[in-house]
Amino acid sequence: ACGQKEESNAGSSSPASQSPSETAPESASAEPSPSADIEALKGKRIALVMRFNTGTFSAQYVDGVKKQAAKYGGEVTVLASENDLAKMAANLDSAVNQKFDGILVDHGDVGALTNGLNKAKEAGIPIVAFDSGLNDFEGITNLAQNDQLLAEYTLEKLAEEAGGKGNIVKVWVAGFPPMESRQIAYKAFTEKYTDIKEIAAFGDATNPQLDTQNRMEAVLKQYPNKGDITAVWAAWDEFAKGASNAIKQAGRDEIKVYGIDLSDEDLKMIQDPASPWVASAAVDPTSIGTVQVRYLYQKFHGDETDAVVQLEPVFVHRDSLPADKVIATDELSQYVDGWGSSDLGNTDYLTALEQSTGAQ
Amino acid sequence: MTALDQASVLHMRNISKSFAGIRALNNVDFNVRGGEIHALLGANGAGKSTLMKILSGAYESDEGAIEVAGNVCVFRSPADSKRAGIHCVYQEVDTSLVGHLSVAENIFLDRLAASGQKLWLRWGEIYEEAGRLLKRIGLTLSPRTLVRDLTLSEKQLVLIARLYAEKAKFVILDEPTAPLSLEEADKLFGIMEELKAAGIGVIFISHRLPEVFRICDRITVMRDGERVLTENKTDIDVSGVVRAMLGRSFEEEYPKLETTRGEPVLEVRGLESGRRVRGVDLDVRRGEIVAVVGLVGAGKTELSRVLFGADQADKGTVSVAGKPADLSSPAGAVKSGIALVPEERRKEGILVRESVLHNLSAPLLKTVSRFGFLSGKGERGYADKQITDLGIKTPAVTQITAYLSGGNQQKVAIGKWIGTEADVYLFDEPTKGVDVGAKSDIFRIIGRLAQEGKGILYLTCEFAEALGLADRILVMCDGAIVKSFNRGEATQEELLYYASAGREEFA
Amino acid sequence: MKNRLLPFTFKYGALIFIGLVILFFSLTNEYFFTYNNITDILRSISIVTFVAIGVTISLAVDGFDLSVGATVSLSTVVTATMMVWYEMPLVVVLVVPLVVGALVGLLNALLIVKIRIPDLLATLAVMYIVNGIHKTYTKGYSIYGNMPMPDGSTAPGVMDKSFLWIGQGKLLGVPFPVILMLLAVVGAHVFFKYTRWGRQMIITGGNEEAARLSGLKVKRIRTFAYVASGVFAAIGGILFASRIGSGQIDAGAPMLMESVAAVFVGYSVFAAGRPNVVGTFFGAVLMGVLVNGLTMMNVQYYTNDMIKGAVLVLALAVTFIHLNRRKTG
Amino acid sequence: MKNRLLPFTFKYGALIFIGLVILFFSLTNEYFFTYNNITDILRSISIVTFVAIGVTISLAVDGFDLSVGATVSLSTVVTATMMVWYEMPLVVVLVVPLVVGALVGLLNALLIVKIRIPDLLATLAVMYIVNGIHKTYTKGYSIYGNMPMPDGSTAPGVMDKSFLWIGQGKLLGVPFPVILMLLAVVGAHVFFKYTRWGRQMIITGGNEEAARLSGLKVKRIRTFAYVASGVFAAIGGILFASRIGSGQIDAGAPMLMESVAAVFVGYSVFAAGRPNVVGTFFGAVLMGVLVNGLTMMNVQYYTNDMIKGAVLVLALAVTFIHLNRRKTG
Ligand SMILES: Nc1ncnc2c1ncn2[C@@H]1O[C@H](COP(=O)(O)OP(=O)(O)OP(=O)(O)O)[C@@H](O)[C@H]1O
Ligand SMILES: Nc1ncnc2c1ncn2[C@@H]1O[C@H](COP(=O)(O)OP(=O)(O)OP(=O)(O)O)[C@@H](O)[C@H]1O
Ligand SMILES: [Mg+2]
Ligand SMILES: [Mg+2]
Repeated sequence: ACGQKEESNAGSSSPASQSPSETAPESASAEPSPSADIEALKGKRIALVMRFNTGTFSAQYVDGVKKQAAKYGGEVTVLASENDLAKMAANLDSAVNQKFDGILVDHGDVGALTNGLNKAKEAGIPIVAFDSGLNDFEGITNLAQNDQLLAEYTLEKLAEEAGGKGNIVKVWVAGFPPMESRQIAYKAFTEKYTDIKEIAAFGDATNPQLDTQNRMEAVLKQYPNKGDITAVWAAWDEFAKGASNAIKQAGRDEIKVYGIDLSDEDLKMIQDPASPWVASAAVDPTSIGTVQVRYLYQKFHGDETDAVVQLEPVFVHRDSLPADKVIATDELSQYVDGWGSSDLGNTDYLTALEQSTGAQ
Repeated sequence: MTALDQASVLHMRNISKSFAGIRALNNVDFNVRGGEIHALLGANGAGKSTLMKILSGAYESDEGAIEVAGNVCVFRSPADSKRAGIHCVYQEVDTSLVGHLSVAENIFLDRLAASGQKLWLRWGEIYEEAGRLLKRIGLTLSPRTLVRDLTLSEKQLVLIARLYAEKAKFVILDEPTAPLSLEEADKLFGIMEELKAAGIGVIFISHRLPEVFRICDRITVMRDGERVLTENKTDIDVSGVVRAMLGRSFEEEYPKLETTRGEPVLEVRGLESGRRVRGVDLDVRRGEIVAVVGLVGAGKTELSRVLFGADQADKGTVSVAGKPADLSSPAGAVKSGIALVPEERRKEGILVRESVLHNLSAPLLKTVSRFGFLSGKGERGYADKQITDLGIKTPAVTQITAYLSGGNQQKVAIGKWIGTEADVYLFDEPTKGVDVGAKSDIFRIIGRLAQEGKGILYLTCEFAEALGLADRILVMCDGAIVKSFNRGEATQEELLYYASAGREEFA
Repeated sequence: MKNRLLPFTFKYGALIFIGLVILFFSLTNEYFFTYNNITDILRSISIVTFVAIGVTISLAVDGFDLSVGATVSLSTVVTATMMVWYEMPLVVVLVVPLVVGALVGLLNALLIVKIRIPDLLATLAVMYIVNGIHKTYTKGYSIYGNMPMPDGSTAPGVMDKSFLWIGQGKLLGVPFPVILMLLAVVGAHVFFKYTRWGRQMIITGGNEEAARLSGLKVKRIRTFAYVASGVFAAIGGILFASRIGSGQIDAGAPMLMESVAAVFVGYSVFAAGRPNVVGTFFGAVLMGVLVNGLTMMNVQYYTNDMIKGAVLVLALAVTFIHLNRRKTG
Repeated sequence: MKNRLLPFTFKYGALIFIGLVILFFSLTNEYFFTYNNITDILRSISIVTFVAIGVTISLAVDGFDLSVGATVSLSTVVTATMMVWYEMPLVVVLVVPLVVGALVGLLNALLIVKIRIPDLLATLAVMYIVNGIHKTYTKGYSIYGNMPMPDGSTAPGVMDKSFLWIGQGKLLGVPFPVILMLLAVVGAHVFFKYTRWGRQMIITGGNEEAARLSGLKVKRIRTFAYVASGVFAAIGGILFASRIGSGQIDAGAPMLMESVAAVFVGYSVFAAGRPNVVGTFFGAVLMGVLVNGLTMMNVQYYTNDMIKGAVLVLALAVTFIHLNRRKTG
């Protein structure tokens, strides 16, 4: 199956350019019995080791993983860690002990997982990670959402809509790798736009939404005049929700909110014309799950996969959304390019596998 | 006093102490010699316990000094006092016991607490030695028993066993005999004599004057925080002591009020509960005071608890005023018209952390409230009345009950039931720790209740009280009623004979 | 003079302290002591105050309800699903979570009063159970209007306008949740201070055995206390949902510690040294004032906790140094 | 027969229960009862067990230390910064967090023993303070090798290999943290059972007044207990850092509830009804087994909490129904 490998490698970086008809015969010729090849991919037991597991974003991501695995006839076990890296390490160990066929890692950490990942490698279990910073780890495919880019998209839009000047409020908290990456972009942004001033900054991850709402209210009282605050930049959708609620309830419709991440719930708020939240940048959580499963199946198939796969973020602004109806993230692809429809990581034999499983 | 005596004298000079501005001790001067038994007497709240707590280092005095063998000592903590050889058995036994630890560990509590001992413990030796000490004071208990499973008198004896485990020069016994039966008290007196013979000075506090005169060498009387006299026993008599205590002459008496006896108000048939209540039948008529006497462990307390629904009966029927009583819980018993003044007041009778007011009104919140709202006036009025009637010594009705003297706490435990509209009153050793004056007050109140047509069941191991007070006396032995006497029929000796199941030594 | 001053500072020390904190923020920021900001603070503490009243009640009977946070989470998602999934009328939307809260209280009471598991242990276990239930019920999703359902369809309902008014509306210029909160505080205070049942709770909390032997139905009283605690937590959950307009998973988790902190600061108020409703309210006010004031001062967010803790210590120390002195003095 | 069986099931009920849970998982999943999985479970509970021993000690003197979770967080970031920011030798890396833990314990003791703030109140306040300190110290960032510093430079150090071995290495095929944990459990058990100091703690916890009247220096003992609690939490923090190879902000936050749960289940073991170290260990084992076993059974992750809670209730009920029956019976 060496020819196969090359093909799927190419496929992973530019899936759209590839037509199924080109690869199908090739894989057929390389493999004497394609159906046997596909059969071998069925009935896989997959462990999904997660660091965070609450909120709509996580729920949608898990959904994406499970649905895609189900399409391939696989079964997913979720090992949730409640944001406790030690528990996550234990969960990874447990996954190895249980001899899963493959392991998916979500928001891991090099230090915490190195040992477990080595054990998994020894046991010959393929691993695909998402947003875990495991780039130096050989043999693992890393999906990464470009957090700096996510931040840049929203900050640039903020600057543009504010006319390059104004007073902004930042809602952000350190301590989480994605947050810290977003802060790098924010720092660059403040250096670039010297006329944009940060007048308040806060953030609390333990009760993100309500706490943000309460604190935003305090800031609004502190700057009571229209024009005192131009915009709010929220580095996390939970923060954006809280800030938007506070602003909306205070009737300060001149303040705009820019957030990061996008769940169905967030999308609904962005579409609401009365909501100050106008834009967000995100990678579709469902498609992250989908793509991650595809890469794992490539590994099952024995393909040589890329060490790093970048998931390009999508910028969603209210202006690009329909005003006449409320849509969910699975319809978003009709309005925003690059959302949800990602064919990244797909191959012919996976399509065939999907069809063969669906037929059963 | 010879020089030798001087060397073994403990002297408290000019001791004063106030609590939140209220003076509990005023310029008290008190001394004890080695090798004597010195009684410290006084009405409830006179300041006896406070004085002793200062001596044992539990409290610090505001003024005054303590000298041991001529040296001035400063006791900032119980450890200091212990180091000077002073050991104390406190009035509130539960304050010096650890419930979930074994008897052995409680006996050796001071030793475990002492510094400079070996780090490692040998449990085998500890249990063995504890067993020996228990035998010596005549307690048949396994040293491994948990203290929380003991009765009050057993707890008191464990504390006395603790004295043996220590090397004391002076020993304070704050009302040790209150929870003890006569038999157990006798054993204690034997121990006190032994201590005395060993040259140890014993300070003995008690409200039972006969025993005081039996065992003591000298007597000090306190009144309202001051020392009023110190005499050799031989130089004073009971009435002199009582006069000094109360500030007036007083004859200990059993005020017998005339009552008319009505129909039976409490009927108990075939009551059984565990090993402690075995086939009890009894009747109490309206206006009648029935005493149940028995030695310690006879099952009196158990009987009263079963009759109050605090423990469950295995068998038998109980009716009040002709109707079957609901004894599934104390709440049911109260509703059926039964009230109980329990024996172990600090744990069961009062709420130590609440005010006197809240304690007194606890069982009759319904009476002092309207549509669920409490009437502050009604509640206070009731409390004030009980405080006057029973002579409860408290600076204010809002005082926290924990800060009352032992005897006054007991009065609160009684007072709270007086106002309820119960038909039957159960009193379990209500006069323990109560001074002679207040004792008469309690008897008078009991008599008045009888006059009002209530039925009284009075459980006691003080035969004299039963003889003085009761219309009828039932003798209890090993959980069963073995004999019944009408008023005037029985003598102390007869009661003792039946209470001890006719055993030779008491006959 | 000194003798009269001391008890005064002692009794009102904690209140004076809260006053000083408010004064400080008022002086450093002109917008702090404005009507709008003060009502905002009160509104921001309204949820915690309800939960904290429940905790106060359980502490009054000498219990401790660790499950209140989980109950808030459960009732907030139940409230939201009533509207979003089932399109129920407002009264059902409000009654169902209250019933659910009462049921959680009953479960606690069953374990504590019947099976006699110590309160901390029992309510901790119930906390886990209720947390699990609310996540299982929503399959880990937050609840909001017209949300996509796991089966692909769209939820039929939205968050009701009149419901949202409960958490966001105003009556005579005062935020409605603030009115509710003040009513609850006054009501609970009157209950404890002036009614027979309140007194019975306090007595039960003082010494259960002595209360039982005073003829009180201590089991019923304790059961009632846990049910009340559950219901107050459920009210907190309802307010939560109506304040943020959705049913968030795990929304109540931080409420436990916050409400406990409020209750504990309340121990200091009037030098009570024990749980009391008015104290709890002022405790919640102190915490709310701190969050608001510190945000206005724009101190680094990560130092907030430290300041909060230090202020807590000071507030407590004011009382307990004295309480201590009085006891031994 | 029946009479002899009852006390037996009573005393060993909780242990039998744990055994049944293990049996159940072993039967349903072939991978559960393997050497690797069992040692993994033990390793996964080692951190919580250390923290829980600290909680047990504070409970033994009738205190309650709510600050342990925060102390874990603080010591884990201190440990990491010692290596990453300051490149200290291993011994300093280990000693500094222990000292920090002891200082937190001293602060608790100061408030509780000197100022006499009730323990729950004092340690809650300290929890906030310590949480604030550890975030302020790291400016809210997690600590990892060669991390970018807020000033733009790069941190000089990495997490030391020999340090990481503490949390991740094996000795004779047994994970090193498991060995440490077992030593600590046995040591603490022996301390409480066979040494004078241990008994003094238990006496103090059983009845502080009695302890004081017996001449015990209760203040010193309580101080010692809180310091020990802080130090054990700090050990938990060190293990945490070495297990995950970085210093995470707020890493200890979930430890409080988890360790408290372990301690409480421990009340049931041997029907002690009180805090005891061996029970705490088995409590931690039960929790670890449940988490591991439930994930293996592939129950929905959001139902885990529910099952955990239900099992907790069962484990507790086994003991307390009996304990209760014995008392009234
Ligand atoms: N801790 C305290 N706080 C306030 N008042 C106290 C305290 N301890 C004792 N008192 C008061 O001091 C006075 C003396 O009490 P004490 O206990 O010494 O009396 P007593 O002579 O031992 O009485 P009894 O025979 O009833 O035991 C009482 O009025 C009591 O209310
Ligand atoms: N909770 C308990 N556990 C074990 N034994 C008990 C318990 N309560 C009582 N007993 C036993 O019952 C006996 C005491 O019974 P009870 O208290 O009813 O007798 P009493 O006649 O009232 O004695 P006292 O004069 O001491 O009050 C004691 O000998 C004790 O051994
Ligand atoms: Mg006294
Ligand atoms: Mg008795």
